[in-house]
Amino acid sequence: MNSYAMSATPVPDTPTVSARLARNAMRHASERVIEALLFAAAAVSVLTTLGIVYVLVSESVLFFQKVGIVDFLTDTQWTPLFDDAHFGIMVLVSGTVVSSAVALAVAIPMGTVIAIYLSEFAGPRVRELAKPILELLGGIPTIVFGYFALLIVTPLLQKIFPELPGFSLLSAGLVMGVMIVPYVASLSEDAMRAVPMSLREGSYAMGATRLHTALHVVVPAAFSGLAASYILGVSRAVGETMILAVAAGMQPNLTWNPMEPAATITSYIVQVALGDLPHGSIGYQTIFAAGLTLLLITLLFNILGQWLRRKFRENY
Amino acid sequence: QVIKIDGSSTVYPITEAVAEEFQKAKKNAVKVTVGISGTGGGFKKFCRGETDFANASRPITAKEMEDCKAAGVQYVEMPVAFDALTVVINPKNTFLKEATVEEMKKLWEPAAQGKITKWNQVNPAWPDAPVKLFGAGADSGTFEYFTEAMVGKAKSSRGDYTASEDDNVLVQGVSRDVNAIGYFGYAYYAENQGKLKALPIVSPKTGKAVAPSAASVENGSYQPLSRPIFVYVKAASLEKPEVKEFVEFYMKNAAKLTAEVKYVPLPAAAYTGNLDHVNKKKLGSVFGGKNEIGITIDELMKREAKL
Amino acid sequence: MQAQNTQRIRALIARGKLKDTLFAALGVICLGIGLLVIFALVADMAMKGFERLNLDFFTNFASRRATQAGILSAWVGSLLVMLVTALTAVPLGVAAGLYLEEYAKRNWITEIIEINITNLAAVPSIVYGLLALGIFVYTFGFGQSILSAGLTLALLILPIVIVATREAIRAIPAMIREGSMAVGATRWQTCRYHIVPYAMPGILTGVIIGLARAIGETAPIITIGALTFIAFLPPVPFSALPDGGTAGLFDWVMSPFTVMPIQIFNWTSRPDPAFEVNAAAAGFVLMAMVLTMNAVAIWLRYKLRKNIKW
Amino acid sequence: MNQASPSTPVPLKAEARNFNFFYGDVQALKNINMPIHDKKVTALIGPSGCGKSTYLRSFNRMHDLYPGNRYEGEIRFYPDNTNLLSPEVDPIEVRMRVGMVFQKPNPFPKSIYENVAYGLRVRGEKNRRDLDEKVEQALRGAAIWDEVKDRLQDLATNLSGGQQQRLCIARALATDPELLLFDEPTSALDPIATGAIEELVHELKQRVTILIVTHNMQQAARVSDYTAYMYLGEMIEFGKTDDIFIKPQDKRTEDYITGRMG
Amino acid sequence: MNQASPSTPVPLKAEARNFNFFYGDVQALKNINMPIHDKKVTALIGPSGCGKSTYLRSFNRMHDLYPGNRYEGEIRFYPDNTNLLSPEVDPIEVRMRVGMVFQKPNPFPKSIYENVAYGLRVRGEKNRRDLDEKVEQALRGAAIWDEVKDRLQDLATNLSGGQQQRLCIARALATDPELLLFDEPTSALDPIATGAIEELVHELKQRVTILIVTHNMQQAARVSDYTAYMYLGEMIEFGKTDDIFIKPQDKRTEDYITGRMG
Ligand SMILES: Nc1ncnc2c1ncn2[C@@H]1O[C@H](COP(=O)(O)OP(=O)(O)OP(=O)(O)O)[C@@H](O)[C@H]1O
Ligand SMILES: Nc1ncnc2c1ncn2[C@@H]1O[C@H](COP(=O)(O)OP(=O)(O)OP(=O)(O)O)[C@@H](O)[C@H]1O
Ligand SMILES: [Mg+2]
Ligand SMILES: [Mg+2]
Ligand SMILES: O=P([O-])([O-])[O-]
Repeated sequence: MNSYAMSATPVPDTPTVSARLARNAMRHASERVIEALLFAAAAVSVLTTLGIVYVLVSESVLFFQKVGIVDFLTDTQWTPLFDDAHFGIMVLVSGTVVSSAVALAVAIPMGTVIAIYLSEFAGPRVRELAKPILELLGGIPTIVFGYFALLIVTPLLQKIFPELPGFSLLSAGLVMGVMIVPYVASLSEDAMRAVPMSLREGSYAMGATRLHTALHVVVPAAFSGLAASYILGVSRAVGETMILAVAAGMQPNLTWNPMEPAATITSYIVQVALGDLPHGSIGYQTIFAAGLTLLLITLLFNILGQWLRRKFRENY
Repeated sequence: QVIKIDGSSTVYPITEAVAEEFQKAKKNAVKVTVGISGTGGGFKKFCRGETDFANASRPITAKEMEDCKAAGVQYVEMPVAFDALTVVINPKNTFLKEATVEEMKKLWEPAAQGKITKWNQVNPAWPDAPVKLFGAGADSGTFEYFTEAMVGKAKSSRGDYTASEDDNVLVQGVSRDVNAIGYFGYAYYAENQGKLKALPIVSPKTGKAVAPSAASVENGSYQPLSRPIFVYVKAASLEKPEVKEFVEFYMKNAAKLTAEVKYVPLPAAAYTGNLDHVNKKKLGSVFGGKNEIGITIDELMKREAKL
Repeated sequence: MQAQNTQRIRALIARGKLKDTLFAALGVICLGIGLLVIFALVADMAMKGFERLNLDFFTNFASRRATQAGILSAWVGSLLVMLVTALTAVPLGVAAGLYLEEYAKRNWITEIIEINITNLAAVPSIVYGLLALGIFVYTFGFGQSILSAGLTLALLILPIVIVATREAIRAIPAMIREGSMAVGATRWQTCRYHIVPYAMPGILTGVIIGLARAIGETAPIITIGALTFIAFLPPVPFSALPDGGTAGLFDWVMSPFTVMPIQIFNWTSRPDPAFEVNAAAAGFVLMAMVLTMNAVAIWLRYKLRKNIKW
Repeated sequence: MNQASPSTPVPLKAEARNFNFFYGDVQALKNINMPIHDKKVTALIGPSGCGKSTYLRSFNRMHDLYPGNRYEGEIRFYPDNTNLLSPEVDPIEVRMRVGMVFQKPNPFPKSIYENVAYGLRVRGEKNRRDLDEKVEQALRGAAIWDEVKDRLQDLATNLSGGQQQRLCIARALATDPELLLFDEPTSALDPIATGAIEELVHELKQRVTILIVTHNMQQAARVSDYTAYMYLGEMIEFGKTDDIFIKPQDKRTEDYITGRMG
Repeated sequence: MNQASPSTPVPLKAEARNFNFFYGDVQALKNINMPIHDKKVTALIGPSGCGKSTYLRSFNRMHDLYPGNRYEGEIRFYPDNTNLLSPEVDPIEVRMRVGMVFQKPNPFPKSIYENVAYGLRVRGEKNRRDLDEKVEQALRGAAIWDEVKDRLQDLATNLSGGQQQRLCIARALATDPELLLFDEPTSALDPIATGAIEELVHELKQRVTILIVTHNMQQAARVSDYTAYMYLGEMIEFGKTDDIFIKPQDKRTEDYITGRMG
């Protein structure tokens, strides 16, 4: 019955051993090939980054030959396309930071609450229906969101804050936050769903309420997934373009006040990339320098995020 | 048999209309595609030899001429319509009846940034109300043209205004704020006359305040904010019969279709002149790589004729 | 003492339940806001665009006349681009996720890949367009085609698919892996029979969100040269071509195209307000497309999630 | 202490009456009638898959967590004479009063300390000193204190199988429930630890009612006062442990016990 | 039969030599030396947490799945006399030849049938008839066939604790390994099922070597030929089961066995 190494014979049975070795070799070969293929797939993202870095750096180099890096970082004005050109990237950085912060202040709490609600509170029918509908939010063209912010949200906000201008980081950021909600909610909900029921049983059996179970058992156990969804949400916020281009005013404005209009790195890039500017001009090169700045900022942020996440990760 | 066109969003509606009619006329035997990647993007593709036509809301620049030359792309420049940059205000605005170039300069020049924030700082006759500014994005031909015409120097502008590439966003902005003023292409004003009021600009040549209209542009009295917009065709493509045919169709129907999409057509002579250039292979640009302000149709045609 | 204790417990429970209720209310409110925005936007688009939502709208090409303009080339283009995107991003993303979670050793290389992937998620989409213009359009010579666009969007959503895959894999208890390996399964067999199937609901979420994002993107597609006016469709495989030949099975991937968001973008920025109606109608159709496109994934996820528990 | 128990002369803690349970369409428990005597140990025995866990889990409404599960009949709880299964009864209150140790050890992915403190925290205990004391007491009770006292902050999921099982017992003990449900609490334990747990059960009996599932006949005989024999979802026989083991009434009980003992 | 086994006159299937194991910095097994006789049953006993599971899991390189774990020394495998722990040895080949049943039942969230067929599929078995037959045989062997034969397509995770445990036994049986590792295979089983499994162990001995962890002394005495007593990560005593149970050499072994038997 035992096909190999059935040692009824006193001597190790050579043919079966060699057959086994042959099979091992084959298995090894095919496993290697598969591993190589999978590695290649993972490498695609690295190559993409290299490509992006190459594109950004090669044009940025030309840019920084004309503009000093100190000016770039310390100037408080951003008017690269104006006659009197200034290249103070902080102006765009402030817009990006403020709009992202507003968006995340909406998306992360709201997304997490929705995820907990769907995973731990809602009935299966609500959950299975609400999730895909919510995911539609991620599919609305951002230009539509932009107009939504401009034509509906801003006037509403102006009822609360009469001094709010017609274009502001606040309304663009809020709408952006809602757009990002499904990223946080869907991925977090998946992570929470995957927490073994036995853990929930353990908690409920102690007399814990739903909320207590959710916050003290499920959320910590799903932490890795939650963190991943947050990081994705942050990334999406930082990289979002059209909503800001439409509703935030595109006004280079060094401000940390969300109630003001401002331009962001992304909205600036898209404006110039699709505009009238001749390619190869310094104005056109600014978008690469701005893109590179954004890449570096997110890199710093991601390293920080990775570190935080490792610190707080729980295993089961 | 695909004719490829790309470039300016300003020129797009005209070219699209022509393409649509042309395909209909040819019973779809010839395919025409039109893209919008901006004048700059359009020229980039054009000068790489990828497209047959470039739509342009400004003349080709020196840099772009070089690129084209390097790639061996030669072209015929064809003005196809006039766009009247329109200064618009909120319809509820009662104090603004007209404005001079000087007033506009005072309002828009870089020195005004952060300082000129009230209407009465521009003209004491105007009220003590905040100014809300809306204008084209600094990457656009419109911006360049407007600053040169009003402030006197291309790209010289204050920066604290709401900018957008999407003129409908500006329409929204101006139409919701009594104290707003903005500028963009005539078509957006023409289609939104209920929500906006065009501000007559005093022509520096005649001293008369003129509001933009098809007539005032065509007769050259709306100054200095009317500008020509162009289509460039690759010389090599003209060898292809369908491209040639398309150019002819374009020039024949431009006047009608231009008006339909709310731009100001050129006089008929301009279109025949363009065709003439095409037939005689008169290559290159009459602008020498620079934009020019306040050029009238007459001047333009004279210059084209000299080419 | 007992009674007192019961009372204390009851009070405690009452407080706990109150918190439960408050949280549930908060959850409903948050969910409600999300759903409200969706419904408001979709209903708004449906109402505004209602007059255009007839068959002609789907079978007409773009036109300068709002009432005659349709979305034929746009919806076909979007569909085909999404096909390329999905067929590229899903296998690549799942494979990358598998590699990182199941194969890669925990060392600095993996760490870099990891940071790199999250970093990619934050790159503005237009930058992908600039990259793709250089690589797909020019270097690889794919031109301004459906293929270039599909690949560009695939790269764009790859981080989402990878992150979702990894997190889904991480949630699988170690004992499942042990059970599989213990009978002598190779890593790949473990992945194929267990990891991927059990991670599938999470992977599908990534695919759903990713494709939804991809189908709504404008900027990178414009950069690589999507058109705005195009009044013909990509060749149907094996159909007759005007020049007398027949189209190959994959000729369509090299065809010029436009997509829904470009059409919408163009219509919203037209001077003629009549186009707003078209834009609204097209927006509504796009939503329907997102939902239909994802329907299979949503249904699969629903099915799978019910059976996978540990 | 228990005037409340109605029909029987012996004080009851709980009582199943015509109790049925369904997993979806599948009936797992059939018309179960059984008293649970106050401050006594009742053992549930029966072949694998007969429904012991299902029955036990009904006492703290664990089945509520899954859709499609259905109870029928009553489980009355004394002295307050409420029906545990009634929709009006708050399952949280039930679970506060009824502790449970599961068949498969399920420690939280937290530290050993936090696992045991969990139930106390749920009950609003915040005082660090009290917590420390009660955690130690519970761990001692579950005969695991010596093994873990130096590593209370280690992850509980890294414990050995038997250690996890005792940890889960400690977790349930810490909160001082009125009724304790043990689902094979010593299945992963060696004889020493098993002895300690049996000792514990004896001690607990002073204050708590215990319902214990075990497949170990000797254990049932050693620790329990009453024994119930289940088979294919039915309660075949219930009685004093001595009676059941010495002169079972039902043929099936006898077969099960005698056929396999010793 | 086994010239291969070097030092002992009795044929060996495997042998641990100066074997140490570390979870990160914590040493869980200390210098273990122990023979495993071919076609015999060797029982591992010892208090909870002493390292039995850790030791067992070393035989099919389960610890390889986690970073930071470290083996030292050798586990030689016969007749081919390879060192199971050597980096050159493919852990997959080891696992193909060494089957394992885990302490906590870990069925896959698939159907009952697929759970058992899995090991066969991994080995390339595709023929439906063969699969069916082997699955049935394995389920019969694990004494669970009658209970599940009508619901082979049901989800295995919905089985009762004892059913899951037997399913996992069936899963390991189906692939016909040379060495079978059982980590408390009957912990969740009632006496009937336990009896059946012990019967199975007896039968398997004809063809397979078995290493079994049990905390049930009677079981160790009943089924095993050799017994090893472990304590705090050390192998205290190893010998014929009869010897160990009747006249243990080490005081600690004696305490453990006598103190608790009967
Ligand atoms: N992953 C791990 N990391 C660190 N320590 C561990 C890990 N797994 C087990 N240990 C520790 O190693 C020791 C031996 O554990 P092991 O699981 O081998 O015990 P065991 O003899 O099987 O006990 P039981 O009979 O309770 O199952 C225990 O003290 C345990 O806490
Ligand atoms: N979630 C479930 N869905 C459907 N059937 C189930 C479910 N859980 C258990 N069952 C079935 O119900 C019956 C009773 O299961 P239960 O877990 O109560 O058995 P048990 O007496 O505890 O057995 P064991 O001693 O093996 O743990 C079994 O036949 C089992 O397969
Ligand atoms: Mg059970
Ligand atoms: Mg163990
Ligand atoms: O698209 P434009 O070049 O006309 O701004």
